[in-house]
Amino acid sequence: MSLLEVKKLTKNFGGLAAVSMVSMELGDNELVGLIGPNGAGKTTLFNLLTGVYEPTEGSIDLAINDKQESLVGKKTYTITDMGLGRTFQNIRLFKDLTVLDNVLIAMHAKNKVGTVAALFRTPAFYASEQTLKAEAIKLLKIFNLDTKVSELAKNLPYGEQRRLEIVRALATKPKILFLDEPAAGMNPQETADLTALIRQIQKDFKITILLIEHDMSLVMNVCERIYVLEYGRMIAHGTPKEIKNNKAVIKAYLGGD
Amino acid sequence: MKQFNKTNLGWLIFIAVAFLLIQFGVSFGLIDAFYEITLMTILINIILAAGLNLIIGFSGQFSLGHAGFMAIGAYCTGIMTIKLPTLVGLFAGLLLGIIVASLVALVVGIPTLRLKGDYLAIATLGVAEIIRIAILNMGSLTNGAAGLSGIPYLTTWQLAFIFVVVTLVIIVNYIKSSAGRATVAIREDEIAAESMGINTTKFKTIAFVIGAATAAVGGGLHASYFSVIRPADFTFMKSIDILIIVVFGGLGSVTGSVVAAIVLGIINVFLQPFGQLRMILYSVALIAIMIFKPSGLFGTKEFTISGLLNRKKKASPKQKEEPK
Amino acid sequence: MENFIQQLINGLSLGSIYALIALGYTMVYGIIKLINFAHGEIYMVGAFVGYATINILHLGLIPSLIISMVVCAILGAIIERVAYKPLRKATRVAALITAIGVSFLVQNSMIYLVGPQVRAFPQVITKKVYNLGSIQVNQTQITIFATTIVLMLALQFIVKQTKMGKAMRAVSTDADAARLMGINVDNVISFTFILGSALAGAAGVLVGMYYNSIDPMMGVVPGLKAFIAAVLGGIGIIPGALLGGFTIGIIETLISGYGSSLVKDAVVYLILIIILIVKPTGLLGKNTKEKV
Amino acid sequence: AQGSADDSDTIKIGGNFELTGPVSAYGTAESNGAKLAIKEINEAGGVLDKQLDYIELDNKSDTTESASIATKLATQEKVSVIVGPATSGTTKAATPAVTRAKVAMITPSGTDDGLTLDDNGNVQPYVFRTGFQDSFQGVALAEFATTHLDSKKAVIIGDSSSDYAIGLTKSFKNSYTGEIVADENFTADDTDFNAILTRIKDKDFDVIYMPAYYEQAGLIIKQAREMGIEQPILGADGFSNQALLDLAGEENVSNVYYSAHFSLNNEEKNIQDFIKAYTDEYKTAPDAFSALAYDSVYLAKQGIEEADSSDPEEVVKALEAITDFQGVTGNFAIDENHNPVKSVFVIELQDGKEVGGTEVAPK
Amino acid sequence: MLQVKKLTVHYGVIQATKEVSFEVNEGEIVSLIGANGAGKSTILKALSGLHRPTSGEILYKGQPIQKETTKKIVELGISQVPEGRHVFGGMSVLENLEMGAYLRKDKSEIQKDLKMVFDRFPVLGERKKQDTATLSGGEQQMVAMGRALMSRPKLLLLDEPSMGLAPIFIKEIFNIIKMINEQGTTILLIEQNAKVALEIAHKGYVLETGKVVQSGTGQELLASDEVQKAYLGG
Ligand SMILES: Nc1ncnc2c1ncn2[C@@H]1O[C@H](COP(=O)(O)OP(=O)(O)OP(=O)(O)O)[C@@H](O)[C@H]1O
Ligand SMILES: Nc1ncnc2c1ncn2[C@@H]1O[C@H](COP(=O)(O)OP(=O)(O)OP(=O)(O)O)[C@@H](O)[C@H]1O
Ligand SMILES: [Mg+2]
Ligand SMILES: [Mg+2]
Repeated sequence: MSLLEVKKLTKNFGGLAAVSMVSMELGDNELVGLIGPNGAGKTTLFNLLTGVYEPTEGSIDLAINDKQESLVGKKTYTITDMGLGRTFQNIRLFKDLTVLDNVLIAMHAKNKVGTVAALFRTPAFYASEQTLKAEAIKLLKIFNLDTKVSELAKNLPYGEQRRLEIVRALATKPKILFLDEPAAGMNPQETADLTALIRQIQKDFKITILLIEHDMSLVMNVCERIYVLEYGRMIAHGTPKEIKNNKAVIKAYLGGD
Repeated sequence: MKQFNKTNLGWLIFIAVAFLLIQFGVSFGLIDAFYEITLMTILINIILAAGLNLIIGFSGQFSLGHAGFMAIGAYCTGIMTIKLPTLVGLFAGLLLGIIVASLVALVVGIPTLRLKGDYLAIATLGVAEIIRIAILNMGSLTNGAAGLSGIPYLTTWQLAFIFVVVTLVIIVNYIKSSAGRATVAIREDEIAAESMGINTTKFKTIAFVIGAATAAVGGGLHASYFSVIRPADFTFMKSIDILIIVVFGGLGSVTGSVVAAIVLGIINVFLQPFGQLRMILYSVALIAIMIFKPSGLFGTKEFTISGLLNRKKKASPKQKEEPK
Repeated sequence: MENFIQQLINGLSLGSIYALIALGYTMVYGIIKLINFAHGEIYMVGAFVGYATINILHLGLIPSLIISMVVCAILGAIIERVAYKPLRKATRVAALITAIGVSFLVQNSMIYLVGPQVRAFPQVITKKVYNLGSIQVNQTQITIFATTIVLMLALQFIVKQTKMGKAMRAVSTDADAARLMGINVDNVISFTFILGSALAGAAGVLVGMYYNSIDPMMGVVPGLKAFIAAVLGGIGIIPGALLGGFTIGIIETLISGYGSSLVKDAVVYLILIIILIVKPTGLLGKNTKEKV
Repeated sequence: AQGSADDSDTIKIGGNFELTGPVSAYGTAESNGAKLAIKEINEAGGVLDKQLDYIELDNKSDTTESASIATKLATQEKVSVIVGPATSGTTKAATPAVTRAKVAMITPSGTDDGLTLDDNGNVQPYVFRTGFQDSFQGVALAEFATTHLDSKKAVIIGDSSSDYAIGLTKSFKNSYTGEIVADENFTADDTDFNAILTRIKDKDFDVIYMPAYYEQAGLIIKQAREMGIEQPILGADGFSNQALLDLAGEENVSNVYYSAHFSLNNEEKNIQDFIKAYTDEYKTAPDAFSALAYDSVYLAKQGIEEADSSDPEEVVKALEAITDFQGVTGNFAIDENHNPVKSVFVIELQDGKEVGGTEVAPK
Repeated sequence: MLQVKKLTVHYGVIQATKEVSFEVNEGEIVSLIGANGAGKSTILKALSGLHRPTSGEILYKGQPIQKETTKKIVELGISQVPEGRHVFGGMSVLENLEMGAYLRKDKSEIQKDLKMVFDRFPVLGERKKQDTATLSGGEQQMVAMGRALMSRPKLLLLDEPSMGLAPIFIKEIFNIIKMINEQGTTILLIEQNAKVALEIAHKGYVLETGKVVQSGTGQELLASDEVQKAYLGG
């Protein structure tokens, strides 16, 4: 049984079918790419999977403890809680909060110490705060952000903001991580660093990653499988090699050389 | 761990010193009957503003309905203490006010807190007006437009001071908890917060309910100290008055609200002798303050004891102006 | 039945007053996202200017209306430059508090200058009453209703079709990008205030004449009701102001007419809240979720 | 109590009025009346050979502020007596303050019965008034409606947001012998009364009882007459202001009756002198509010003179004992409940002119 | 055509650029490259008058413009496609393009240019009436480009025009840039995609922490070791 199973997913905006009859599967510990021309519906698909939009039609099922649970109609926060984390195409950090707070917030849902303990400042509260902080800093360290814990998120350079978004998503302890154009606005060198990083976290955290990206150096390098969308439809699916040579994909997306 | 205890101790000393200073002032006649009224107004305003700041400044929900919850607290306390003019009656009244205000906040909060920005502002304003009109029409229980008078004088400034401290401790501890961080995340970006697994409706509602409960406490103390309450005391303008304190102190700064309540209380004393000019001077001051300090006295920063203790530690990064 | 129609007419005429004030409110909001609390006060000043021109300068209605609009436009422009412009980059709540400050200032300056008492507005046109059976409509009601509709259409045209209108909308979404198009953002915002304030001035004179009563506090309640009307219709949407104004006017009247006038305002608010819960962005607001 | 020291060369009088805020129109009129009285008294040589020092503060029409400034006047300024505030709510709010400080407060227009009597029927020792109390005025008007207007069916149109109007409605309802066919309400914020007028228009009634202030009453009279409602309209002292005629339009003000403290047409010298002095000073005719405040200051003066002291507590005792005050709003004694003993004078208006008056003595 | 002399820009206390000097000649494509936060966008903001420099001079056709209003600068023929697109959400695609021609009065020419834009970006033609706020990222980028072209600029400032675009479209965009340039528009280009940017550029400048550290022709820079290492991932 696959981890996430999407069947005939459709989303209409007025007359426009931004996503139509899309089916896909994600297994455990996979690194999968999602590409397609601008406006193909990639971000919309993410939004459907994470409950930001309600699908017009179709099903999304997540395997939890050997049972299939439907995600359709569930609230975003529930879906996050069930193990789906994400980043945003247009960075959506908590801009006026510190780097550390950004990460701590993401840990909230999994925090065990209750509000009552916090109101009375019990020792358990202090202890849990310490562990949370330690955990957050550990995560930040992986992304070389541990020196910036008390900076405001908005004061970070663009590339670091992108990385912080990934840290924040990881802090929700996802089973599946959706990354929407993580390398946008980075130069080739930075992209190369990011590529390595993505590969590493996928291994270290044993998670599944679904990645939208227009930078082929990244996609073709790290993805085991790739899905291709065009005009809301899935037009191809395969290994990077297959995709590179797929006529339809070349015509619609890669451009012929 | 050590640092935390040091800060807590620091605050404890700070509070004790403040209390003793006031006590000293009262005992030696420096704070006479008139200044005591000013002091009470300030203390009550601190409670009201801190609660509203939790709603507006921390959870980012624009409520214009604080006066409604204050009215609930005032009438519950007023009615209760008229029937039972003892401290027990006072506490029962305050408790009743907290319960009723929280219930009302819960019932109206869940559907309306989905609304955004000014739509929410109007809805909360409507709620407060409905509360007020309901009170106006409750016949002999609330005595209509004339309101309740002769409410027994059971509050002392010491009692109010204790309530201020308790309210502030609860609010600050809540904000500093994991739930508080979730609340702030909602203010910053609701969609992102939701994607972090935060049940936004829940935390908005909690903030709204806590805010309403503190408003009820403020209202109850008001009733019991000033002994006269009328529906006309709890109009939209009252909500605005509290909002001004919150914004003046800084949205998202509890200590800012405290300082703002004190400063505005003092400004009011100075303006009193100016007759019709006082409101003109007040509004000019208000405009000038906002122009020169649009993020309020404290911005989102807090005055902290640990900040005092570790003066040498580098100042927090300079805040840039928020985009509109 | 006739009674009902009469009440509807009463409601429409009350509603058109709310709508008339709400138009300027919603337009300013639509462009700079500021709840211009001083709008009600500008309306009040408009009424007083009309009073002065008619009573002291002995001018007719039309010249008074024009003078009042001009004075209010200037006042609006000054307020914008002095009080709001420095706060363009500040939070919206800070701007709101400033607007409240301006509202207090104008109101209390007026109390200081002319006293808080009500005055009777001079009746410059004789009030014709039309009787259709037992249903009555008077001329001022028709004038106000017609003016409201015409102004709504004119505003909608300005904002949607003219170059200035497009510049206004561009400024409202992204001021820096608008600058890059060669738009003088300050002028556009001033224009918005001038237009909105002139509308408020006109409303002041018309309403002063209709009710025959003006005082320095007269802007508070209609200002608030107009704001509510604007929100109900979908704030920032010009036809929404009209719809919201009419809706509130009619609901208020029907409740006074058939229910209990004691709970009139409470019921209005209740209906308002219910409408908002069903339609969170107002009657005409687009119910779109933010694209992420 | 802290009286002003006898060796100071002025006597301080406090003023606690609504100079800003929702009811500033009444507070300002009263402030004017009070200031005129102070000026006259000082020009005439003062009281007990001392000049009066009038200290006036604004209560913003707000209860908290009223309590605050009453305390300030009584304890910091150490005034001998306070005049004001204008409304019952602000007066009630100031009551604990003056009680604690043991200083008399004379409210010109606070009408609520409960101002001078607490809930248990005990007199509030430091509160006095020069105006009517609601029960008294409402009863008199109910009687006038029956005996002089021959009414059997009345409609009430009252201001549900003011305690003044509510008090008047209550006492009218309690003593009116005819039938009350409709009880309509509005709030002080309203300007459009067509809805309720349309509603009563076709009802069968022969008088409209309208407890309201002149601002709204003027508009209601206008809108009612324009709608063709011609029944007599009966109001209380809140009508007593020139603006009533202006707002309604003189042609509409016929068959209107209201209870008044004084009439601009009254030939008596002291009244004409007052009207002239007031008009000279403020370029507008006095209304009931300014007249009552004017009398309140003179009442305070008489209290100080009869006490032969500016000590606040002595003044209180003297005020309680006043039996023969002669003011522009009538000659009266202060009764054991601190209310003036005077009769209601109902003025009739036709075409905007006073055409007569009827004295209704309380039963 | 454009001379920037010792340009220093601050955001409050933060210094974003330090005495940056460079030159753009008529008819050239000039690329500015540099890591995140190097100050590239800041320079463009200063050129357009959106952010006032602390010191230094900007000469356009010999005239100092560093104190001019944005309106004046646009009138002089300098147009910018800002970073992050900044389209007018809430207005239709067509209205966005019309805003680009805000200062122009020649109605018939505007119509011609509209057609030209729709030819270059056919998607925009299909979506004329759609609210730009709901367009995909790439579609919005096209609107931003089209909008800038509508002012018929003499000097076009492009801030990362390829960000978020599909590979096929990146090629397209660079073709369009070349074409615009060949038709006589001078271009100052900021790009992360340093390789492509330098390939089409006549001249390039490398920016590091607010300072120009290297300059030369496009080819020279492409061949330079430092540039290879730092920006081309090789
Ligand atoms: N809320 C919405 N309302 C209307 N149309 C929308 C909405 N969201 C997306 N669309 C449309 O759906 C289509 C798909 O958009 P989406 O953002 O998913 O594209 P994308 O594949 O992520 O493109 P890009 O790579 O450019 O980001 C676009 O044509 C867009 O205009
Ligand atoms: N509004 C601002 N307030 C404060 N600092 C800013 C602001 N905008 C930019 N900066 C700072 O100025 C420096 C230069 O920023 P700029 O945006 O010009 O860089 P850039 O070269 O365009 O980077 P990128 O490739 O990420 O777009 C950075 O350190 C940035 O953090
Ligand atoms: Mg996308
Ligand atoms: Mg940049």
